[in-house]
Amino acid sequence: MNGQAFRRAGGQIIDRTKPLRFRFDGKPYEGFAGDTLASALMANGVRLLGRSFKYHRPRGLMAIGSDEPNALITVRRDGNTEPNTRATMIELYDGLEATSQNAWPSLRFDLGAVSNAVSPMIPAGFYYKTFMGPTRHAWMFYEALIRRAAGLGFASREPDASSYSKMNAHAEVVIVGAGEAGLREAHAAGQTGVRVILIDEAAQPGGWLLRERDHSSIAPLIAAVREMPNVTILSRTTAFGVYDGLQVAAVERIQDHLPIVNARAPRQRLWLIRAQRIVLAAGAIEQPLLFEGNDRPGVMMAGAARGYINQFGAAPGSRVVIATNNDTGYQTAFDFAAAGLPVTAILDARDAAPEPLADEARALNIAVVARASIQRTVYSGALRGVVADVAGKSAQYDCDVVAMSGGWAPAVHLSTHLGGKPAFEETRGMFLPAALPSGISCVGAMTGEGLPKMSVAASSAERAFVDFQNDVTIKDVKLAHREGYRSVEHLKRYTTLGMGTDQGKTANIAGLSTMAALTGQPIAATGTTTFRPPYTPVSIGALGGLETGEHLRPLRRTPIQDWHEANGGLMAVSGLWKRPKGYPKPGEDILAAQIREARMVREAVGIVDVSTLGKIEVQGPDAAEFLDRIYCSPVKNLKIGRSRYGVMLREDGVVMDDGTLARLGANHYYVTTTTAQAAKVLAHMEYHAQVTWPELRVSIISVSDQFGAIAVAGPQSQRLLARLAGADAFDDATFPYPSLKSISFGGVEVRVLRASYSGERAYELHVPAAYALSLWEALLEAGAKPYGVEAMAILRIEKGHVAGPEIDGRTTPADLGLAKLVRMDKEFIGRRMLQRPGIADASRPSLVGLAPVDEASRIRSGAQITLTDVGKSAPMIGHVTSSCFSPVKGHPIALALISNAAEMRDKIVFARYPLRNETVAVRVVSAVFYDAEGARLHV
Amino acid sequence: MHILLLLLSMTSRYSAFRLFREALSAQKGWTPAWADAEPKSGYDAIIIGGGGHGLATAYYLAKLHGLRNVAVLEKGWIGGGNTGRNTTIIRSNYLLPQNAQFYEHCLKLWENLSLDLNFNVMFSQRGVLNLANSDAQMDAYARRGNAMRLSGIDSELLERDQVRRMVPHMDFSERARFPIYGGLLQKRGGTARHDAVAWGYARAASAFGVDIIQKCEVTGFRMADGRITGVETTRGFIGAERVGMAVAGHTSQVAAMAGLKLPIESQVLQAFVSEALKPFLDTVVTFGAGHFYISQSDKGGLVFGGDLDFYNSYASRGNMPMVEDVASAAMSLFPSLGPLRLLRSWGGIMDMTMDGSPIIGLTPVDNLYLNGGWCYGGFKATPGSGWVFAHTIATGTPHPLNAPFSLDRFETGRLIDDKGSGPYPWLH
Amino acid sequence: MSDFRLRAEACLGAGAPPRSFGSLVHITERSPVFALEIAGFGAPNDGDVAHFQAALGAAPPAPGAVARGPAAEVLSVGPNRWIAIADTPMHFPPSENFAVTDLSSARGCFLLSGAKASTVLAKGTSVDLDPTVFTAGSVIVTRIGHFSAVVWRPSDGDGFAVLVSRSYARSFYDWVILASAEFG
Amino acid sequence: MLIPCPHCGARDHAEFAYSGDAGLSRPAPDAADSVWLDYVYQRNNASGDHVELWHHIYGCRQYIAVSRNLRTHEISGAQFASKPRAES
Ligand SMILES: Cc1cc2nc3c(=O)[nH]c(=O)nc-3n(C[C@H](O)[C@H](O)[C@H](O)COP(=O)(O)OP(=O)(O)OC[C@H]3O[C@@H](n4cnc5c(N)ncnc54)[C@H](O)[C@@H]3O)c2cc1C
Ligand SMILES: NC(=O)c1ccc[n+]([C@@H]2O[C@H](COP(=O)([O-])OP(=O)(O)OC[C@H]3O[C@@H](n4cnc5c(N)ncnc54)[C@H](O)[C@@H]3O)[C@@H](O)[C@H]2O)c1
Ligand SMILES: Cc1cc2nc3c(=O)[nH]c(=O)nc-3n(C[C@H](O)[C@H](O)[C@H](O)COP(=O)(O)O)c2cc1C
Ligand SMILES: [Zn+2]
Repeated sequence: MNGQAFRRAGGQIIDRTKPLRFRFDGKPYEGFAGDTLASALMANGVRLLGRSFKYHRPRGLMAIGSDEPNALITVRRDGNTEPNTRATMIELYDGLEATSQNAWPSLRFDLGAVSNAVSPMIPAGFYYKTFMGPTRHAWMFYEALIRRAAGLGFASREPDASSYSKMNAHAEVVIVGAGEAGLREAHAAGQTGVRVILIDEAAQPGGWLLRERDHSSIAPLIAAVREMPNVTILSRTTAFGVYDGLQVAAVERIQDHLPIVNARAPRQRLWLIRAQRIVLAAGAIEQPLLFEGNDRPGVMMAGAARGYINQFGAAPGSRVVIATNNDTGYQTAFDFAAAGLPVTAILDARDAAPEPLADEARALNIAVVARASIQRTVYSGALRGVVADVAGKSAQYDCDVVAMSGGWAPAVHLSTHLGGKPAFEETRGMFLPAALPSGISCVGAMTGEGLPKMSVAASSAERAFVDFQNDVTIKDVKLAHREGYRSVEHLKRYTTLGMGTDQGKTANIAGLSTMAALTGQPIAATGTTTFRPPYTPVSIGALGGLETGEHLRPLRRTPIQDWHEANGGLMAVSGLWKRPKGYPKPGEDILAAQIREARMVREAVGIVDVSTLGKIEVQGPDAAEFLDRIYCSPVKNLKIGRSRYGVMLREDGVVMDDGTLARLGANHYYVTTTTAQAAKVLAHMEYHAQVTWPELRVSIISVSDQFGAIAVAGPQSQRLLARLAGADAFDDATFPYPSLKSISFGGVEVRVLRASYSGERAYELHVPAAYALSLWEALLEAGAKPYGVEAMAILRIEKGHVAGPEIDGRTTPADLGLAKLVRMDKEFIGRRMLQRPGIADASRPSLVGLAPVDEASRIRSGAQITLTDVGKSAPMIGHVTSSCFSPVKGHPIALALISNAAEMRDKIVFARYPLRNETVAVRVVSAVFYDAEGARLHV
Repeated sequence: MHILLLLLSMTSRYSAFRLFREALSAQKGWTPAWADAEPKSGYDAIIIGGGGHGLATAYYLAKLHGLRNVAVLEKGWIGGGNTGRNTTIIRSNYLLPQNAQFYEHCLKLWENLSLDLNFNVMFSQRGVLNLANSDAQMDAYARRGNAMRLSGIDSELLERDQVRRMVPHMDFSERARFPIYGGLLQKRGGTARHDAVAWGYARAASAFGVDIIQKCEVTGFRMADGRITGVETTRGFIGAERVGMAVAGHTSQVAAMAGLKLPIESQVLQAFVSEALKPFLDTVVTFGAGHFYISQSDKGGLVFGGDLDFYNSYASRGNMPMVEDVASAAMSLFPSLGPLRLLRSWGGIMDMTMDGSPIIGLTPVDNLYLNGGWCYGGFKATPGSGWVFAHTIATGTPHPLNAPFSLDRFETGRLIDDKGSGPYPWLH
Repeated sequence: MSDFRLRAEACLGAGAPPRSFGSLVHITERSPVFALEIAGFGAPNDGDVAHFQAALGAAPPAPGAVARGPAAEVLSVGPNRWIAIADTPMHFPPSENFAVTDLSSARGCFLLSGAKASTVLAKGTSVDLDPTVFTAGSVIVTRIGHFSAVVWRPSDGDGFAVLVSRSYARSFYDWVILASAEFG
Repeated sequence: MLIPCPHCGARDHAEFAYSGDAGLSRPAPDAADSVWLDYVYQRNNASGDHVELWHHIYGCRQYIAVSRNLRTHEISGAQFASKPRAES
């Protein structure tokens, strides 16, 4: 321990009875409870905290709050690494580990600082002017170097171990900022009895007043607000954005300050607060003065210096020069004096020093010098003094701290998030909130109240820093001006002014004022750049909340899912579901399994879980009429008890989905959709029922979750089912293909569809989901074996049934060989757009089958079809949509969409897969590979 | 003579040598990158919109078609539209041949752009990796990758392990809701510095004599006999022989001034940038299943985004639900992102068309040309878009590369729907 | 074989027992639960109301309200749409003006109670759950995280009843556990 | 944004699916090509007040016609898209 040499008396926030140990760059230090990392380092006399972005200039503390541009630190904790954290916002806890950034090999001796030496060669935007040659690949070389030099801290690649949470909250009044102004608002609103939420990013309420030597005056107000049960105070919570509908988004740092982290509790919490009224009381941000070397460690904001002394008893140095252009600098001088720290002089830029403040200063033996502004700092390893211009003459003052105040800029940020721009008020010299949306108001320092008039001194010091973090100097602003980047937005982007982690909180005003002076435009016309959320950077973890990792999306489960998982189903993602690809036996791979399973269906019987199908009940006097308009295929003539295949289009004539329609009663239909389109089809039907034809009396209810569905397919399906529910029920005479019948299985009514996807005799059992697993087990017990979605795909490809890869959002019924289903003599969704010339064009790709010329060759989905097998590039006439090895054919087969399909029939073309260097000669054949007559349905 | 030319070019050209020379004179010898022009009474061609597309169009009109009496009218500051707010991904990995051919032409222009413009647009061919999270997606990417290869465009289909070697810090654990199956990689894809594109084209166009006029909003068209005679602007009437519109998110508005109604809706898309970090990710990654994509800028910020906000807007800003969605996808793909911080978020106005592809070509008004409907993907098109649009304006007929992107394709049914989402622009 | 009986499974099967997080959050599945959705083709007339009342023991509740009959709770879930919930099967005789759909298998019903139950839900829904706003007699159909849910306050006891679609039930349960983890 | 659903009350827009211009009405089957083209593809897309459909997919599943300003996002009204249907 090297003692806290710069700890002084006072410090209203720290608890000297509670020393805390911490490390900075590996070196141990001690601070007190209540300290921030910044104040503790200051108390320990550590002045060098970081290196700047571009020139690697040594930097120290500049501010005391979230506006800090320089002191960016990496904190490591419990295996987590948090780079770019402002030392001013890190509350000290025992064992804190912090390291500096952007310096190598060490903060004190940083090789990167050579960029400072060559800085004349690398002004703003230099990279736009070079690194272009000699060849066009040159940039890739230079870029690698530049990227290594750029960036601030290192990001860990280890998974974040913390958890994050989210809270939706509601309050009649939300107040941002718990300074005096916000507290008063909270108190007033609280008295009306409504719910009030008061947000402040600091550890405790009080705001600016806490920086005063004596802040006891605010204590009663704080206590009164705390006592109000209807007022919630959120401390350590940054309101980072205002969004539509009077929503305040904020992030609460729940555990970052705690010595021991509760792993179960969230580290941070995202608050989404809905208000009837938002009051912004965000205060003001002190601005720097412009002089050569104003970025040196030891040069800091006058207001911040007060805070370190008064709140933490930490001395920024041992001898201070105050440089100010407003009255607030004097308070800083008094605080230094009160702490026993000598004040060399107050350099006041104004023509006359203010009375009685100046008198008060002189009484304390402080020299007050009017018409004085710093020209440059004297720095060698540490700050030694300043050279000032005093009424035209040069004078030197010794010091190791410069406390500067360039005035206070209201923190207008949140007032502009909904699109307003702040207005420049000439008389006060500041940008103030303007054009506020209804429901939002501003109070306190944010409106300029209590702030001194602001006057930005233009500076001729070329190497005065405007943006400390991004190393933008007056010279850069001048260069931007010279080169025509004069709009503030161009200035920002060309020089990177205000684009750092502090978003120019202490830079933008000086930058735009300098540009205004150069162009001769008034500041009002120059304007600000756009303020955007977040107000201060917010962790991505907090924004992501609970919905990460496995919770990114819900996982939908069929009622039979547990069984698949427990019985060897190889599960694969399918949209929001996971479905069994197949059930490989020990030693069997999935390819073998799917072929075995497909054979089983063709030869005997198999069962597959198709619960993921969408299912919709359409009821009402106009149900038939409604569905007739929804499907392009015929609906109205469907008899009660019968079912049929149906196709529906989007209004642009493209196929949207296909499925089964069954008529349960005169006014009652049961329809299925594909798994992938279920939600879309439901919304589509609701749209047309509610918006297009509200006069139709129809009700549309999703029963996707009400019914589990099991397809029982294969020549032995009838026999199998008869065993469970009696042979009579499955008599072809009373239960023909295709139809729907309600049949009791084990005491439960099951909707049985005689429909077939495989081409074999098949039944789909739609059973109330609670009973689906039990029915599945009964089927197994009766001798059935399961098959998965891969076998299902084989079966449908052999039959030439289209599915997702063919119904890809571009294909029309004709493209898919479904033209004969379309009833142009009725009105339906999509009819009119089918009649466009481009839709009728024969060159549109349409469905065909492909068989390999050499039967051993595999045809892959995603292969492109060409007429030739030579040449790296070749015109494509279509592509393979689906493919498999066909057990019935004994060779690979595929479905494809190709141009001029009719002409191409029986021709040999090439399925090319250059991604794997494969070319397969294939013959264009019918898309139906198996049982074109449909005889198997009745076997 | 030659030496004189060389010396002349040395004075205005950008180079390392020049930077060095300027260092000796305190950078005082630089001149404006482009001349801030006052409007003349008339031009041979006026381009509305000083984004990348408008500026590129002017540049190619001057350079390739000898049309130099040209003005670009920009209502704000050049590059301040979507050019200035996009996530800068450049690729030509499209599925449909019309798109692939057009975007490949663009990509080829990108590869020479810095040298052509003598302005470093920092085109970085760091690769674009599209992750696949299911077998079906692998097949879809195979289809795309094969089509690309057969069109002479580079692409590679990666297996899970290959993806893992490229970007090991993505979530390859059991916890992943959407496991990574593999991906489609286009190595020649990458990113470029968006602002530099606007500035570089402006400077190069200006050097040819093109007038770049900022703070000049077009408020109407003056027409006679079904032809445009000029435009009304906030800086007065300006005559024009022909007019090209390249106003992205405001396409419907400007076209409406000429009586046109378009198959476009303007939606908001947000984008995000993190605090600057040392190198973390050296390629562009897109994560379709999570609706998320990410890259790292040269400054060190992670630049990322996701879906549209899904509502029409002209406000250039979005709302929290999409911020949360994007962040949760970010965390899910890169579980180490949690402690890293979002620095800034913003929005842009997307001119979403009814088939997700742009419209570049003729309009029902004789000498009025349309370039718009770029959706969220027009930055990568910038050079090629300007190139074909210049051709179309100069010759009065579309180039074969942009002929398919005609306005009348909606009427004829010859749509270019790469995503297959149909006439619901917010779904593209 | 044909004399077998099918067995009903709760939504979560056997895999998800009731859970408690300290004394702050409790979650259990209510099972069995029976649900009917009743959709009117228009606003119900007097006869319809009587029919409804006779079938369920309660008149159709107004938007956002819960009506309680002797056996069933009737929840308003949309304009002229209601879901009736009961512990035993219900019978709604056919009617010209109503479409009736059995959803007993379609929904999982969870009971969430404890001092932090409302906090847990507020992590997912943006609806104001303050008891003065979301009163005992009200029901909402809302979004909780990625889930669509019907939420109401059961008449007996504290907390919330939540209906979610069956296929999402396990994920929802997992989400509640995740959201409750900090409490126990 | 808060959308005042006539059935459910004010809800965050994240509960809804945006569903396009509410001003469209489906033409008669035999209407002119241009009318159909207009319906399926062309949009006013005016900047300013806009009436648009939002489908309350996480709520009552009704399509709501919402009046919203596209510059300010301010919402000035909402009603069921199926106006004839009365609330009980
Ligand atoms: C968040 C976001 C992310 C994106 N990501 C990508 C990406 O990764 N890759 C990609 O390729 N594309 C991306 N894009 C899309 C891309 O940015 C645009 O398609 C492209 O920049 C459009 O360029 P432009 O020149 O046509 O339009 P803009 O750059 O928008 O230029 C149009 C100009 O027209 C001006 N203007 C408008 N109206 C008038 C008028 N009446 N008079 C005068 N001037 C007018 C505007 O002020 C504007 O400057 C993204 C877009 C956004 C918003
Ligand atoms: N130098 C000065 O003279 C000076 C500066 C500021 C305030 N004041 C005076 O102090 C008194 C109180 O002023 P005030 O209450 O208006 O300001 P304040 O500075 O006291 O309080 C503002 C508070 O807002 C908080 N805050 C700001 N942005 C926030 C955000 N996005 N999220 C969460 N919290 C945020 C800050 O942490 C701070 O506590 C006034 O009399 C004022 O004139 C004086
Ligand atoms: C690729 C890219 C990188 C960006 N990086 C930064 C950055 O490092 N810092 C920053 O403040 N903004 C960054 N921005 C955002 C811009 O500041 C700005 O928000 C964006 O250009 C939109 O403009 P507007 O916010 O002024 O409307 C970046 C933008 C883009 C497109
Ligand atoms: Zn609703």
